[in-house]
Amino acid sequence: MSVNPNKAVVKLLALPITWLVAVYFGSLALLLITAFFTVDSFTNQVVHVFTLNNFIDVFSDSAYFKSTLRTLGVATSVTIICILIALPMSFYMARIASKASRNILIALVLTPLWASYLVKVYSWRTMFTPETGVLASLLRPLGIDSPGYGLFAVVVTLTYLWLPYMILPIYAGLERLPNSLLDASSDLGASTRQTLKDVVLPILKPAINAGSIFTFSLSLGDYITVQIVGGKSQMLGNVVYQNFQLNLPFAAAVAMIPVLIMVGYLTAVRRSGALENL
Amino acid sequence: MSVNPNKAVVKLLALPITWLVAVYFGSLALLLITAFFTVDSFTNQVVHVFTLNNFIDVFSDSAYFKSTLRTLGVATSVTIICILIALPMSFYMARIASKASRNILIALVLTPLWASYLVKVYSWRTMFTPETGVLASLLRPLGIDSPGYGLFAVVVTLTYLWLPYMILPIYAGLERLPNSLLDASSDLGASTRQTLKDVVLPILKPAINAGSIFTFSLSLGDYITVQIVGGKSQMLGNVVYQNFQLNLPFAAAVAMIPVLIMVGYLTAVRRSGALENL
Amino acid sequence: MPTSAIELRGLAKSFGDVIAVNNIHLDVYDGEFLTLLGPSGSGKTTVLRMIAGFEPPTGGTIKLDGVDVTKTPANKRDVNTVFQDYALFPHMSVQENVEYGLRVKGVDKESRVKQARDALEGVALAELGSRKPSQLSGGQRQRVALARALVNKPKVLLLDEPLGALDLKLRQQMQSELKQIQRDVGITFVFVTHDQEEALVMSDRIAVFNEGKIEQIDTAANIYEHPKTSFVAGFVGSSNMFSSEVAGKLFGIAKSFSLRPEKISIDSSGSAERSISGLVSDVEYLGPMTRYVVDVQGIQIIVLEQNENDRFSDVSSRKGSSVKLSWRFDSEQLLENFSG
Amino acid sequence: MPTSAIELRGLAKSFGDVIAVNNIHLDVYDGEFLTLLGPSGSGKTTVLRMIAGFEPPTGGTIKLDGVDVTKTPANKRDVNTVFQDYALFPHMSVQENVEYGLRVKGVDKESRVKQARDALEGVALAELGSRKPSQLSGGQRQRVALARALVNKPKVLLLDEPLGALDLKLRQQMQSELKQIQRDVGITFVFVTHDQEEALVMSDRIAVFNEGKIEQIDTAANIYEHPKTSFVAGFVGSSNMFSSEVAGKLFGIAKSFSLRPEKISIDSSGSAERSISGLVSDVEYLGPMTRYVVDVQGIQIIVLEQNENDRFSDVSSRKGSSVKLSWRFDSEQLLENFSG
Repeated sequence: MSVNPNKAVVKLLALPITWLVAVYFGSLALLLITAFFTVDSFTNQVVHVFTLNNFIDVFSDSAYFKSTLRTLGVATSVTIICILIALPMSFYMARIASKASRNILIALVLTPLWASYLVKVYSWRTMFTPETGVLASLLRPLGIDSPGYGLFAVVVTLTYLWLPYMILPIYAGLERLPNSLLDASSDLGASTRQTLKDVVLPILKPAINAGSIFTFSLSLGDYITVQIVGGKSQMLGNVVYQNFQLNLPFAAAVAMIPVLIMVGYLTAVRRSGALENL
Repeated sequence: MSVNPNKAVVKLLALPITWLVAVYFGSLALLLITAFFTVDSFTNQVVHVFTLNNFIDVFSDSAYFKSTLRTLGVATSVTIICILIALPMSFYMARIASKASRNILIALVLTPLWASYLVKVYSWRTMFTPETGVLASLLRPLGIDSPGYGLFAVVVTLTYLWLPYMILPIYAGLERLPNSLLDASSDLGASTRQTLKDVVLPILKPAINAGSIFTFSLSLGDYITVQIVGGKSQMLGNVVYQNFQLNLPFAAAVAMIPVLIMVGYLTAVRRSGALENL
Repeated sequence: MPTSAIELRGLAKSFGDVIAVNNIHLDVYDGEFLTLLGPSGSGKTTVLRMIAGFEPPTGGTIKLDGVDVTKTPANKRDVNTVFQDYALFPHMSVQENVEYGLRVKGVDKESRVKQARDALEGVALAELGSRKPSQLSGGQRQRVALARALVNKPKVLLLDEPLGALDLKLRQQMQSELKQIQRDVGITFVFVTHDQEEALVMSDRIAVFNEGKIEQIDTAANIYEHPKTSFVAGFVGSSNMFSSEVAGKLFGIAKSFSLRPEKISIDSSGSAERSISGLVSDVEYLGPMTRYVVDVQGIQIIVLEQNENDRFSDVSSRKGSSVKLSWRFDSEQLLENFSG
Repeated sequence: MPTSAIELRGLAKSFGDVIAVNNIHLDVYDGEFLTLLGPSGSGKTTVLRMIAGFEPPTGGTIKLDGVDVTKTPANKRDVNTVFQDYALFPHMSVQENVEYGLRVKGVDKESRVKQARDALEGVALAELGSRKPSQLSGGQRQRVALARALVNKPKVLLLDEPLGALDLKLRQQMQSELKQIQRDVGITFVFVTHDQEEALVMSDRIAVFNEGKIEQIDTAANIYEHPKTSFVAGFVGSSNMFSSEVAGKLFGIAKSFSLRPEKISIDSSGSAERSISGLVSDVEYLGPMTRYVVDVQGIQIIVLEQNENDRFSDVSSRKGSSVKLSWRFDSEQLLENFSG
């Protein structure tokens, strides 16, 4: 069938291929084009004249440069922390837990997915409230100040939000890992730690990459969590948000930054076979 | 190793297990508890007295009931449309496209993930603008009115946003489908359409379930898309949003609705083996 | 002249620059058990897949029962296939798997349930119809795959190394069962394997494949007793092969030939047409037989001898001793094409 | 009395209610090639995995070189394993796979590169060190797995059906290679297989497993020639088995015995100690041998005869004819335990 795609297959594909080309990328192309337009400062209307000014503004103003770095830093931290938590947790679920408790653990990991995004973020706002929050009350007896609102709170909250999207692919990858590879490593004299480092981690790389695509992209676009628990911190999403009504072309140019970064990154990840695992 | 978890493994698991129990579910538990409190109408402070009033309010007011139905309807529609588009698209990518064009297609599917959430929603707002939007201009020559802002626009926009989260697991499932099963079905006299219906679809069920968990949960929590392209429509997320500052316990009770629905749904999905595929 | 169930004429298949099948002409007779035998990569499976309709040929024609089906899709050809990995549908029960071919042909529920039950009875699995394939052993899956194909009463049954995944004992048992089923149903079988013992036991005729071509096609006994090329002599069973130089040096004859190890007698008292002496350099006990390596003027000759009595202690003591090897002229099989 | 590389005393393993290994006592001698032979589920692989340290026994002790290692984890035991699926690390090159055991032991870079190269040379794969396992053929992977185990110079090498996934010709070639390597390195080999032909060719001694117990342990020749139970006689090679009733009816002796098909002569002119007549009901041509089924008063007796000459036309004409079967008394092997 893979050799002789017949008419039925082609007909079936007409709708999605149209969607893919016309809408899916059309929408992104529209954005790219808008970024090259400008806004009439009196009428506040978009003027359809080609200009590179938006990009020049973005890259020349150090505030935007810092926002970009901050956003990438947050997305990277969230992804790394998710990996660090998801790896042993998935390992426990897939390889150590009994079949019965495994199913319960999976259900537990998935349950918070259904709670409203806002509710979860506000829960964390409550945790991080300076002076009166849960964290402050817990840390005061230890003589430590609560970190309060800020980038730390943003990273913790986003990690909480996107963790299941990292656990699921890694768990699936671990389930498919042949037992004999673990036996072989142990047979050759490797300790558990060495086996995890030399055998399990490298084989899970595609699954980790797949999970990273999810957590990184979800963190990158966020501007609400940072508003609620980020204190005065700003991320690229906020810059886009603030400029949308006033200067759409400039907002579009800001929004293009992560796309450009990611096209490069994805090309690298794709080579490592991330997509076979998710 | 699965037989003899030793101390190194247990040590490695200490951090994530703590996270899982104390924080991951603690946060959800906090929410559940809050839903049973009330608010002093004068001081606007949460009063720590047990009451079922919030739940009674939620379930007795038909406006909230309608919101719940509307939210579930939107999330279900988005999930179903994502499945209908992702299935043939993934099939083309995994089984028909050449290796080179396959890699390009995957990169294209992933690229929009990196564009800011807001930018993508605003692109769609532009599309749906009544009278002057792209859609209106395209449909006018055909004598059709643009649907404008509303639930239809919400479903289209959310489908666009979450489609990659459905494509990736289905694509992975299709890549693992043995060619011999397709050959066998054809050998037994089945047409391409019959093979897709009787063999491919049932085998992809766990992958489709996994993708549905992603698209359903992401649609369920949304309240921004509906604000931007939804016109006057309201979803549960908006109700939660509006009540957060004024009446936290009530917002928590509203937020619990999808969790309760989902715990039931997940139990069903889990049995079908969704998690082995993602 | 028997009628042909399948006629292949100039059949060819290339994958890019690689020629997998090179101009094959082959007639498969009605009701026969034909084996396509060859090492992996010799093109035998590709020929089978082209007959089934899974691969379009890059050249030549395929006729089924006299009708050209070269461009007919797989689902319209009156052949069925038993796959190497069985290819049972994992989400269907055994009964549903067997019913599937009838279902897509529109056979009504009652009739197809009955036919599928009969087919499962034919492979002695009547009571396992409600199981899923994953709950079956390898041998049981193999039988379900067979029942699923046979229930459609195809003109020709194609079998792609169907016993490759089974244990030795089970494989031997399935060999007799398959042969028996073929006799009972009278359907033409085209069987692909790389196992020459299996081919010898089961086949009416064997086509030996090498590098995309048929090297020799004949009855099992003729292929074994009268190999035409050194490839066939070496691939089907083991052989002592003498190039014309070696034969000239040892026996004074300028012809290349092969000689089966079991045709050689050791220290035979009877009359022999050809004999030569050598030194036993190795003795290997194989159970029913013993395998000797005899050094004759620097050439290693392999000899197989049946262990008719408990002679293990005798035979191992032969190592290092000088022996006389002898055989009949008609055991020497002249080779048309000697290589290696 | 040779010294023991491995001593198993009262070794037992249960999975839940299922007893996989039942009170095994076994000494593996220094430098020998011992095969654990049995059908799947007979406990042979579980014994191997307990020796390797992958499964903790539920009873009994394991000594390696005189030291009790029952509670020692796998990575501290001086044994290495060749796995059935090879278990090569897919993300490492062939060279890195072979180096891995040395690397975790802290051998310095230069020395381990050299040792790994030598090991790869020993299995004739020196030039493929930079490939990934997925780029190798089945036989090559098998050799890499062997090199990866042997480079650590273990006290004992454990092999878990390492040839099961290979083609027949390749399997036969690897059998000789493995045997040769074992002789060269002088390491004790414990080899698990369900293939009795493989076991007969390769082993110094064979332990035949059945239902978690060792049914018989002896040299390959003794196992084949003198099976003690009907299970061993039936599993190792094929046998004609006579219960004491049948033997009484046919030969007037009240003892159960087994008789190998190749020990029986057909229409032999020489003197014989036991003879009986029957009717040839089936003739099967196997290449080097012919297999007859002879009906003797309702009992089917299998006879194997070497095809010493091109007698195929002769032998097939024997079908339906009356023949005299004869054998020597010492070919009759009394059975201690007759079942089925």
